[in-house]
Amino acid sequence: MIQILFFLFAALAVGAAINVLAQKHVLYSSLALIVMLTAVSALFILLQAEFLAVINVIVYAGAIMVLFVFVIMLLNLPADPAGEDGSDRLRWLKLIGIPLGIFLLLMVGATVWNVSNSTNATQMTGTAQAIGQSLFTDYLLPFELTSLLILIALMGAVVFAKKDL
Amino acid sequence: MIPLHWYLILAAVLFLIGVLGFFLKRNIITLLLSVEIMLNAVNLTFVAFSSQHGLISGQIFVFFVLVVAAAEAAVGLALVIAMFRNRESLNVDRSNLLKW
Amino acid sequence: MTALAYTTLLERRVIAFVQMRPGPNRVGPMGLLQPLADGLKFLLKEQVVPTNANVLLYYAAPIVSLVPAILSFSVIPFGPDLKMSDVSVSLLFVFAITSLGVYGIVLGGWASNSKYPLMGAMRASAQMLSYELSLTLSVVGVLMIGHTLSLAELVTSQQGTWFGFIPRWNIFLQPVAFIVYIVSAVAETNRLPFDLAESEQELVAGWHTEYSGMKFAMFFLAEYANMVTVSSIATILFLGGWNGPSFGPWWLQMALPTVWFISKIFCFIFAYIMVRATVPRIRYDQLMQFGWKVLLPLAVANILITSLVVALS
Amino acid sequence: MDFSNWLWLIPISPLLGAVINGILGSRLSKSVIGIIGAGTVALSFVISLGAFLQMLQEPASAMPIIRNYFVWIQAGEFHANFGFLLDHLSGLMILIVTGVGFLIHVYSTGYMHDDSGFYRFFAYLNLFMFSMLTLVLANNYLLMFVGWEGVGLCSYLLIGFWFGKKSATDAGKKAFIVNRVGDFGFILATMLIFWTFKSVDYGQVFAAAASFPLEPLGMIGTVTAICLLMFVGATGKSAQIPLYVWLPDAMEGPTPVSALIHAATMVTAGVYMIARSASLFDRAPGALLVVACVGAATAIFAASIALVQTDIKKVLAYSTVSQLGYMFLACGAGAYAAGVFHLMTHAFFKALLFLGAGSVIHGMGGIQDIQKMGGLRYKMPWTFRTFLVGTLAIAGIPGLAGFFSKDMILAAVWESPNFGHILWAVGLLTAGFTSFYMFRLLILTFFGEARYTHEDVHHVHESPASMLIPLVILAIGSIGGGYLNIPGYLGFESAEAASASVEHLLMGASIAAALTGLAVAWLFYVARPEWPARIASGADALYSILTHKFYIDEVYDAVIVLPLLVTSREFLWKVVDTLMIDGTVNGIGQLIRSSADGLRHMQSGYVRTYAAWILAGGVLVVAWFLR
Repeated sequence: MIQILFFLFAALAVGAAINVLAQKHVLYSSLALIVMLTAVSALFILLQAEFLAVINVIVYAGAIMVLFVFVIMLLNLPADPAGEDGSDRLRWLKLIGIPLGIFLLLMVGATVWNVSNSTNATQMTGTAQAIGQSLFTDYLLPFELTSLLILIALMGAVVFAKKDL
Repeated sequence: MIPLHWYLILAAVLFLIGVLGFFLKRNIITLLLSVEIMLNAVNLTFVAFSSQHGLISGQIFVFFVLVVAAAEAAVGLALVIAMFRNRESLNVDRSNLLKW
Repeated sequence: MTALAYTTLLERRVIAFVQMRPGPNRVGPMGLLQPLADGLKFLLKEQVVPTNANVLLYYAAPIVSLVPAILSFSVIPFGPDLKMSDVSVSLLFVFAITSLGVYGIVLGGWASNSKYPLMGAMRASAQMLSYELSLTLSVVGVLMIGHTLSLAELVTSQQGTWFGFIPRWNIFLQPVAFIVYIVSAVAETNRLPFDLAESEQELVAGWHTEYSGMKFAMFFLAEYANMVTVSSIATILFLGGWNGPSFGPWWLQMALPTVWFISKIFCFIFAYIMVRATVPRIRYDQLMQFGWKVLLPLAVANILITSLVVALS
Repeated sequence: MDFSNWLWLIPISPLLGAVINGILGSRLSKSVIGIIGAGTVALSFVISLGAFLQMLQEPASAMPIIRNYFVWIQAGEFHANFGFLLDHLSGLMILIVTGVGFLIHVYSTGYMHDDSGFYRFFAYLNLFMFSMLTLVLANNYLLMFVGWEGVGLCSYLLIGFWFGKKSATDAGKKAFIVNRVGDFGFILATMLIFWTFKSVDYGQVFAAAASFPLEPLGMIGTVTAICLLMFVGATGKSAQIPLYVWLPDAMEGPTPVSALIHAATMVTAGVYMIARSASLFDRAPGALLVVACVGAATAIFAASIALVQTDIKKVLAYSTVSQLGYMFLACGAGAYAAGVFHLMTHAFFKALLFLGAGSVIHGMGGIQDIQKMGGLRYKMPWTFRTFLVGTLAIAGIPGLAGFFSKDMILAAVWESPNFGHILWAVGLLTAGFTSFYMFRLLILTFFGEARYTHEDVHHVHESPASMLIPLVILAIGSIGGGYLNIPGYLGFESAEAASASVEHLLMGASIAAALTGLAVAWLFYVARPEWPARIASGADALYSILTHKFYIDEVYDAVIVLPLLVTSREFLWKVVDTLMIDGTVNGIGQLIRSSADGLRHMQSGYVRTYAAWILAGGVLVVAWFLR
């Protein structure tokens, strides 16, 4: 049963991710990404990370992607014009980048193969309590720093997006 | 029980899709979306390892990745708006003035 | 679904009563068959698609809107044994699901390719994003008292009474949170006085201007479903869920919790309708200011005070 | 009310004043600033007085009163408390410091009234009071050092108070640097104390020192080394040979500062320190002898310079140096009580003299040259009267404070075992000199015809009451201070009393010296005004040596400053800095520039090119881990 669910959501995630690239219009890409996010969240649940799964949906799908869709609608973007290539100078990138990427994948695969598959006996579920406990004790400083990061990003976004300050 | 390998391979595939998207697409929003794909792939590995080793730290890290993603999306989209306002285009290859 | 349909009848009757006019009373006794007639009418309507609409998204939007609204019912406990599933993070699950509902509105508005829907959709998305913050934050105080994210456990944590007659409900511990929650919830469901996204005088009907027939009905149902959802969440968080006096023979004791729960929700719905009937709509900038400058700080202050009290006791 | 529980407030009260005046001063009115400045010191004085009187009634077993407030430093076996100690010595000192300090604060409200830096002045002055009281009340050497440094800082700030004037800032820097040399000695002494006695707390150190063997004359043991290093510190702070040079220059500061810091309190810190460490010095006769010799040399040396100075404050400054030498002479002779006694009387009459001089300068509109004064007796009657009292007191005329303390010092020196008679003769000569230059100053300033012109001075006037009242009070102190039985009260075991006849003989000698000085001054400047010039031309070489202060500043310049300067410029600057440091920095810059020139071609401006580099880097990193 779990295997079936895994393959279902894995296929959904990969398919949606490919769809993100395949779509001509960014709005469709964004929607495809939302599907992918939800699939990944479902995978989180399979991994006993319930809290994180829900948070992933709330933050990513509920906030970040809404922002994307919002901006796309705000700018009322047209679909990508076909055949408009940036410059021929960048063609070599495809020649180099794709092999590099595949090489990377192969190496990751090799690494994965090296990872010992010993299942850990201690079963752990990512409850809100466990995460909160760890976040507010061991990771308190990074946590506070992220709040600073968010603040800076907030101000930066306002500065960039405002027409004239 | 699903072996760890499967998750890792899935994450690698997703990551590769993100990388490809970043290299092959020209729309800056699609580029940002590709970055989100990559981040999610990484999140998946974190959670997979976290569940494998029974350590909560991996999930904490996903938390931080989420925060960074949110910040990145906010600033990135602000830049997109500014860029679109100035150039009427979201093609990243058109904005190449910042160079030697 | 039927209950949702009858909520519409209730709303129309109550508003009519407030406005001193009869309201729908022709179809069946006291107009009780009116929702059925409405449904029939929606089904039989012609399917209109605007000329330059994005057809795929145009059709998808009502579904995207309705599905999360219905889905969130799955974790709400209507009684001690009356729930579909209980996840340990069910409250967050509800929030996650309802936060997806905004896509329906946004896509609908955008896919119609028309200016009023687009404006309405933009307003709706901005408004829902803003108020979701204070909605979520207002709940945190309750969670700190209840020590759980599970809705069922939250309800059980509110059993019993103080001094024998005051029910042990969170509304008495978290009055500020309750007020913030109710106000944000009204805004979150795009109801008056916060229905800027579909304000008839400015935007015709907002994001569903171009919708008709069954697709319109789905939007409509989604809105009422959301109302019921936030009302039941409010009931669970602040009014003790299905808790209430229990008496009578065993079958009554079985049924009573659900009866209590439904009647509490009903109170909320009634309050919604009364608010709609009595309060005027506010301006858009006022709406945003109110959300960010009043509700959000209030919710944060509530969290601070609550955590202080919890930490000290 | 138990005053000893309020000891902490004595230093803290002026500190509060300093903080308030320093932070809010620019917004407060001058009267408020003055009230805060003087009021906080007055509070300290009241508490000091209460604590002092209460202490007198304590049985001897309860002495000293120690209050430890908190552990200040705890590192390994090193341990220092933040605590205060009240005994007869520090009780007397806090009375002097707060009492004289309060009077001078009151005086300053009048003197500094038209200065734009009014609040700054009071903030510094209060800070000084805090540091000085910490120094005096400290119960260990480290805390004393804190106060020691604090008074040095305030002295620097106040000398350079008029920082627009180059000579003032130079004088401030000079004082600071010269003091640094002395402080170095002090901190070395503190380290050595800790190293030897494993503590810096007075009680433990003195208890441990008592069990040390006496180090006979000529032997330099640990205790002698400690004492000598401490004395180096004292020479810096209390302006003894060879580190006295900063004090005359310090007269660039406002006159109340000269009175408070550079006459009455701070410069006596060295004397206090030696008196405080009496148990150590008693173990090291060699160190005592050095102290006595340096003190005597300084006394005669500075007095001789003072003979020919024409600046009113410079005369008083050299006089101070000379009197400090006296105090060290007393300490060196083992008569700590006499030294502290003289410290107290000196605080009265020297503060009085300085404030009187300030009053004169104030009235003359800033002129300090006594050759341009004269005849001020009628214009400034109260200043004249109090100044006269001060002069009589410092000159050692019988019946006034200075006579008693000086006489006691000379008697003690006579009795001291090593070179006692020679040192006594030097002291006596100094007393004669002192009498001479002080009466010269008095006569030139207040008697005779007015030598100033009306272009120079528009309106010679008496000073306001806020300046005169402190003068009067100090004058009373200068008269009455000598009748207090300070030495008996301090309870140092004094040297075995000389026979009454010898004592009377010595007393007669010192009276004779004082009167001789008076007579010569009268002869030179009243009866035969042409004689000074004739003598000056007759003994030309001697005179010019004296007017140039023995060329000490020039010698220091040539021996210490110039070599330093040349080394810095020729070696440190041109070789080390320009060639080595600059070369390294520029070279790195050049390297980065040229490498950046090559690398900048990576910056194509295309986002995806950058991404490609990132990807390549990622692949490399993964490859490294997979190796």
